[in-house]
Amino acid sequence: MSVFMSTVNTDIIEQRASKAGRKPGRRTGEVISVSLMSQGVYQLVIRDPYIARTARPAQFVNLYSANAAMMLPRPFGIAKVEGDDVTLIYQVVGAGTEEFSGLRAGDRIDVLGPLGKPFDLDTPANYVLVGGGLGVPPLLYAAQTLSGREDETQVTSVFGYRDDRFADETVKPYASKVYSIVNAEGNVIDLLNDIEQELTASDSRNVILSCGPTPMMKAVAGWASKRGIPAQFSLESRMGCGYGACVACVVDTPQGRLKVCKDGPVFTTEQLGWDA
Amino acid sequence: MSVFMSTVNTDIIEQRASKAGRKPGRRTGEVISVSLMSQGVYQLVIRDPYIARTARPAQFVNLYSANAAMMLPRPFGIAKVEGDDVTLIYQVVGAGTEEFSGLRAGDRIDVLGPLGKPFDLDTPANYVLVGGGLGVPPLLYAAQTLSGREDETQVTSVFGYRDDRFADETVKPYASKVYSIVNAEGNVIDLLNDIEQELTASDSRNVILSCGPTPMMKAVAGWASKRGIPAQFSLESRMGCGYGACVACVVDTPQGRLKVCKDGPVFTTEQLGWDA
Amino acid sequence: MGCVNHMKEESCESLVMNGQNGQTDVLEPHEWRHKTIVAGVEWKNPVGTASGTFQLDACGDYYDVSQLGVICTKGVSPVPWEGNPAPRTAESPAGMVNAVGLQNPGVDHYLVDELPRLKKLGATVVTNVAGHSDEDYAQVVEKLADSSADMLEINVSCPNVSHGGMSVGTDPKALHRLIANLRAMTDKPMIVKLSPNVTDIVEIAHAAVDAGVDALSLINTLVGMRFDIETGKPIIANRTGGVSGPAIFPIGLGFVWRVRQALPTIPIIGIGGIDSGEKALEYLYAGANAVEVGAASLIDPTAPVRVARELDDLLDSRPDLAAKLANGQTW
Amino acid sequence: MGCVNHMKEESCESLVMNGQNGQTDVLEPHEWRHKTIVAGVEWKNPVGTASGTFQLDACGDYYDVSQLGVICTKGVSPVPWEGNPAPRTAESPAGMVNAVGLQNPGVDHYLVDELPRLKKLGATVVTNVAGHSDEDYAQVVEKLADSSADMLEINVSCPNVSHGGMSVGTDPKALHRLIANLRAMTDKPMIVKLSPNVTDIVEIAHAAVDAGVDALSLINTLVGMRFDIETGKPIIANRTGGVSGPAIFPIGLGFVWRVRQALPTIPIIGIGGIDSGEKALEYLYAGANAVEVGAASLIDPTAPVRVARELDDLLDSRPDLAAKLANGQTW
Ligand SMILES: Cc1cc2nc3c(=O)[nH]c(=O)nc-3n(C[C@H](O)[C@H](O)[C@H](O)COP(=O)(O)OP(=O)(O)OC[C@H]3O[C@@H](n4cnc5c(N)ncnc54)[C@H](O)[C@@H]3O)c2cc1C
Ligand SMILES: Cc1cc2nc3c(=O)[nH]c(=O)nc-3n(C[C@H](O)[C@H](O)[C@H](O)COP(=O)(O)OP(=O)(O)OC[C@H]3O[C@@H](n4cnc5c(N)ncnc54)[C@H](O)[C@@H]3O)c2cc1C
Ligand SMILES: Cc1cc2nc3c(=O)[nH]c(=O)nc-3n(C[C@H](O)[C@H](O)[C@H](O)COP(=O)(O)O)c2cc1C
Ligand SMILES: Cc1cc2nc3c(=O)[nH]c(=O)nc-3n(C[C@H](O)[C@H](O)[C@H](O)COP(=O)(O)O)c2cc1C
Ligand code: FES
Ligand code: FES
Repeated sequence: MSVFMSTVNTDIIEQRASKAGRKPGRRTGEVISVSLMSQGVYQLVIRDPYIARTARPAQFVNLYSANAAMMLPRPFGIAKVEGDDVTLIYQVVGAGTEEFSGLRAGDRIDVLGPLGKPFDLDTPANYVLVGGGLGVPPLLYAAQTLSGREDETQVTSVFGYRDDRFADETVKPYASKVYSIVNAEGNVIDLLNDIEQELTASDSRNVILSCGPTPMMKAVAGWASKRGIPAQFSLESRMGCGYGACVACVVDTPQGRLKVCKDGPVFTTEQLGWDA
Repeated sequence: MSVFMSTVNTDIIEQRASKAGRKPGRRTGEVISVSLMSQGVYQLVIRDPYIARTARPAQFVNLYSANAAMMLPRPFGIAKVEGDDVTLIYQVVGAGTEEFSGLRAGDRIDVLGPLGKPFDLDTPANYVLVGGGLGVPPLLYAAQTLSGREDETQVTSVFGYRDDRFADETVKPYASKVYSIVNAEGNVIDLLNDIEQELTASDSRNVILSCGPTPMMKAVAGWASKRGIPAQFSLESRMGCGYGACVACVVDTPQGRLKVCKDGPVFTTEQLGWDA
Repeated sequence: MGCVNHMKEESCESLVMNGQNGQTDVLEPHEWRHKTIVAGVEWKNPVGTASGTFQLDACGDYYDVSQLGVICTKGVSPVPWEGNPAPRTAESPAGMVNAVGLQNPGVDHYLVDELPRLKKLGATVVTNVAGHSDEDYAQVVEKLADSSADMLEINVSCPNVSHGGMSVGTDPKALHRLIANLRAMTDKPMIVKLSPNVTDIVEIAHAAVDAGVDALSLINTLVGMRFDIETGKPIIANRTGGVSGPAIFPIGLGFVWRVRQALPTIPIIGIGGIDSGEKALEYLYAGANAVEVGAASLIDPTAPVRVARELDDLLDSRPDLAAKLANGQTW
Repeated sequence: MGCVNHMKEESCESLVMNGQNGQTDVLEPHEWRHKTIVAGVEWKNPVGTASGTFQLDACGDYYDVSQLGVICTKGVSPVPWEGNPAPRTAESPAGMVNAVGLQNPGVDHYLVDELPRLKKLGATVVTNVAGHSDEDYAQVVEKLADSSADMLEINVSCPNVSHGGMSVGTDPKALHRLIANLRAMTDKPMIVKLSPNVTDIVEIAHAAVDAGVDALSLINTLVGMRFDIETGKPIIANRTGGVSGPAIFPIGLGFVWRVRQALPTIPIIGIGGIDSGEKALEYLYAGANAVEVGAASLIDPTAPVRVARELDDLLDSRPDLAAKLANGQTW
């Protein structure tokens, strides 16, 4: 039986890892705040300087339950970074997310990350962020990142919600155009059709970044490929490790079964064969 | 998945149980305090009105880990009762006791009890409490209980410790004579021999109550039966349930294998066949 | 109750394993909405106790035994058995290892004591039958044939007794012979409780069904052990024991599902790691007609009643499944 | 790291299961004090990775692979295998169920890619061999015979592939034939990895040893599954999978102990639920000469190194056991 003595050890672990030329392993971070954003949707801020320094949009972190009987990681997209603090936004769907919703400032939580391959944001473009439900968090971080650019990059957000437009306010500071739709009104494809003129009228090249339920993303892929718009999708999958060790999280692609956690979570329309 | 909403539910559960004519089941109590008594020995005070009201000396309570991977009960003798508050004294020996030592006032902990058959304290007598190490807690509660008597009852404590005489101060208010010995000086049998004159000189009948390591208790049984002093022993055993459902906790006796948790933990010299 | 953290939380997540729920008042009278029928016997709800984790004198203090689908009692043998020496139990991650070794006061005592008392309290009783040999089982079943027990559960799977016991449950031929013999002795609904410590559960299940049992219950415990870190010796006096508790939950589900795939119509009682209505429901999905709660009762006396209440609620929104159960239909 | 509660504790208890330890710095260089010898091969410490839970491109980012006793790589097949469809995993209490189905890029790729890279990094490598048939295994072993792999581990126990795989590991005759054939093909130290899903592990172990293997590793995963509460369908696409993690720890110990009792001299690698030095030590007490860490690596990339460090410390105060290990002596 081993005893852990320090209150927050993220720093030490990260320093040693960087000295050894390795990634820092699982460590205990500090909870800065937990707040309700919308019915069943929480915003969790964790202090982890390494993630804050190195994370790129669409990368995710593993959170672990304090209950040793719930062993597997809970992966969440990074929604925002400020200083040493990392914001995650999640919906309560099961025992793990329910546990996390009961966290308070000062509590501790085990983390691993950042994990996965980020969006490719190299080209200056009008980035159209097409998100559905709890697919929006990585797009928020993409917006935050892109908004700091000096070039002609623009951000247009196109979010579909069940009812409450919980992320519109969050994305506003980072996006030049903010569109959203709730289920009762239609879906993101309806919205994309509405703004198609506007998107294609503009001089700048459009790039779609999308995250949400798979049927939505497939529809977006079809819509985009018909119009020759390059698109990147951030996928979800049930994970055993989240860092590439177990090959549990695969997605079927024309190139075979790829790991969502390591080959992704970001894949292009072509990689996924969703242009067919 | 079920959610528990109230902060401390001991009261509700107890009220319902008493209405239904049942014992209250496992419930969540509130931690009032945790304090270090001696190297590795802690005093834990829990608020549970039902235990406080009904517990008798040598009864014990089950504590449960907050970690669902550590399933089995951790049984502890009741050391003291004040108002609604129940004091337990325990040594850190493994993962469960280590977890409990990290509790703080206001934390919550699952409890069941009081459990087991108490000491028989019916006869007015000079009760000689012979304890070894972490066997003293139930004797402290016996002392507390007996000290309130109006009759000629007396309390003599005879405690053996490894080094620190951590419970002498606690028993003092309740005992007319307080003896103790540490390993380097000898053992409780040495002490009993020293005070034998005094014990047998007195007019009043002596009754030994003992709790501690089995070899110690067997020696005490031998010592007492040679002198015709009735003795009761509070035993320990690895438990599966602590309330009589699994038959895991047996002790071999001339009457067969008896449950320590329900037939005991208190047994007489004769029941145990330790007078042979 | 059963907060995952020792925290001052107003709302906190229930334990995945322990699953206590302060809201379910297991002591309030309850009108059961979803019964099941197992081999012709009506259970007022699909949840019973698992053998060896219920003793009337202990559990009866905490809840009304007539609230459960059935009370399955500790294995009874022809004569009193003293079981294994202590220690008999050790903890394991989300589980426990036990080697009680079927300590029990024998069938004669059972017939005059626990059984009539349980019946008087209104319980539907499944009597678990233990033996070291075919003759042992026969002697017990003979005495139970005219008793008030509602069902018999023949335990051919206890890993903690030295002769017979487990080997009968792992050898299809021996099992067929045993069951055919017992079947001829009584018309009482007869369940065989199977061991998971086998290569091919389907072969064993077929042997039992071919010999005429009315239902199967599975699983019993898996062989396991723990060592003392200081001494290097096994913790349990018997050295090995049986592993039970949440740890074995996915394993129990796998056994029930495989038997259900192979034997579409035999009633099955699912056992292993159940400590919540949701876990019970997974067994029903796997193909069980009912369940028994074991180790969870040991760490929370009212667990089986709580599981039954939670399952009753879950079945409200699953009318097809509830209807199948109520018809005693298997699928 | 790995506090049991989300609390503001200065000192808090490490997770029974996760067992992380912020104090063991797995990245500092370490002089190993307690080696072991398995079938003539020296391991610098008794801890390796378990097959299927190590990928160089993932785990190598977190620690120096030469620090471990061995690196046991994912099962390799004669040609690339695509494995099972997703979802491939589900959680269970203190455990997980997986049905990866041995997805791997094939032995040819392994020989030019992962194996030489691991050797270059200084790792002692155990190559886990998968197959659907005797021919499959033979093709892989033939290609590995002249490779730089230090040991071969023949996996006859994976429950997640449709042909061969598990059945070979549950049939002593088939196993004897397979191993005798492979044995003739190479002098490389050969381990057989056994399945716990059998009635009589000792019979299987004897068959493998009689056919000439140098060591046994056990256990592989136990068959299990989970259901989705909403849909009522199995969570894993393959429906059943293999259960691993702390939940199976006492079960793995029981298997190792029983085989050790029956076969006093065969080297044994203990596997199943190990996530701390203490759990590794229990396997050594049960009779193992070394251990492999599986699921624990998935939830904490540096787990195997941490386990090795903790075990190195524990062995300091157990000189007799340490001496036996260092002599490759079994008992
Ligand atoms: C790369 C990635 C990024 C994600 N980002 C977000 C995010 O930003 N916000 C958000 O709300 N959710 C996100 N999710 C989904 C989130 O991981 C799950 O909702 C969460 O793990 C559920 O945990 P639980 O214990 O509450 O549910 P349970 O159902 O109790 O979990 C049981 C097991 O299933 C797994 N699981 C359950 N649902 C999912 C799912 N949808 N995807 C993957 N695994 C699942 C859990 O991780 C756990 O191992 C993401 C998933 C992935 C793979
Ligand atoms: C009736 C009774 C009263 C007790 N009263 C006290 C007391 O007042 N003060 C005190 O310090 N200790 C007391 N003990 C012993 C105490 O229960 C154990 O020290 C404690 O359970 C150890 O838990 P752990 O998780 O720290 O140890 P671990 O070794 O990690 O526990 C693993 C398992 O073994 C069991 N176990 C370990 N040691 C013992 C033991 N000595 N007796 C019974 N089970 C054990 C645990 O309950 C648990 O199930 C009592 C035991 C019994 C049976
Ligand atoms: C302490 C204990 C005693 C048991 N005794 C018996 C028994 O007498 N007869 C029997 O058929 N099963 C016995 N079992 C097995 C249980 O009935 C059940 O099959 C097993 O524990 C798995 O269920 P669980 O995980 O809910 O405990 C016993 C189990 C435990 C834990
Ligand atoms: C995701 C996963 C993949 C596995 N793949 C293999 C494999 O390819 N070959 C093999 O012999 N065992 C495989 N195993 C079994 C492990 O090597 C190990 O025997 C088992 O998981 C028990 O150990 P654990 O409890 O430490 O995980 C796999 C296990 C897991 C969890
Ligand atoms: S989750 Fe393990 S490889 Fe992706
Ligand atoms: S511990 Fe279960 S009967 Fe005593």
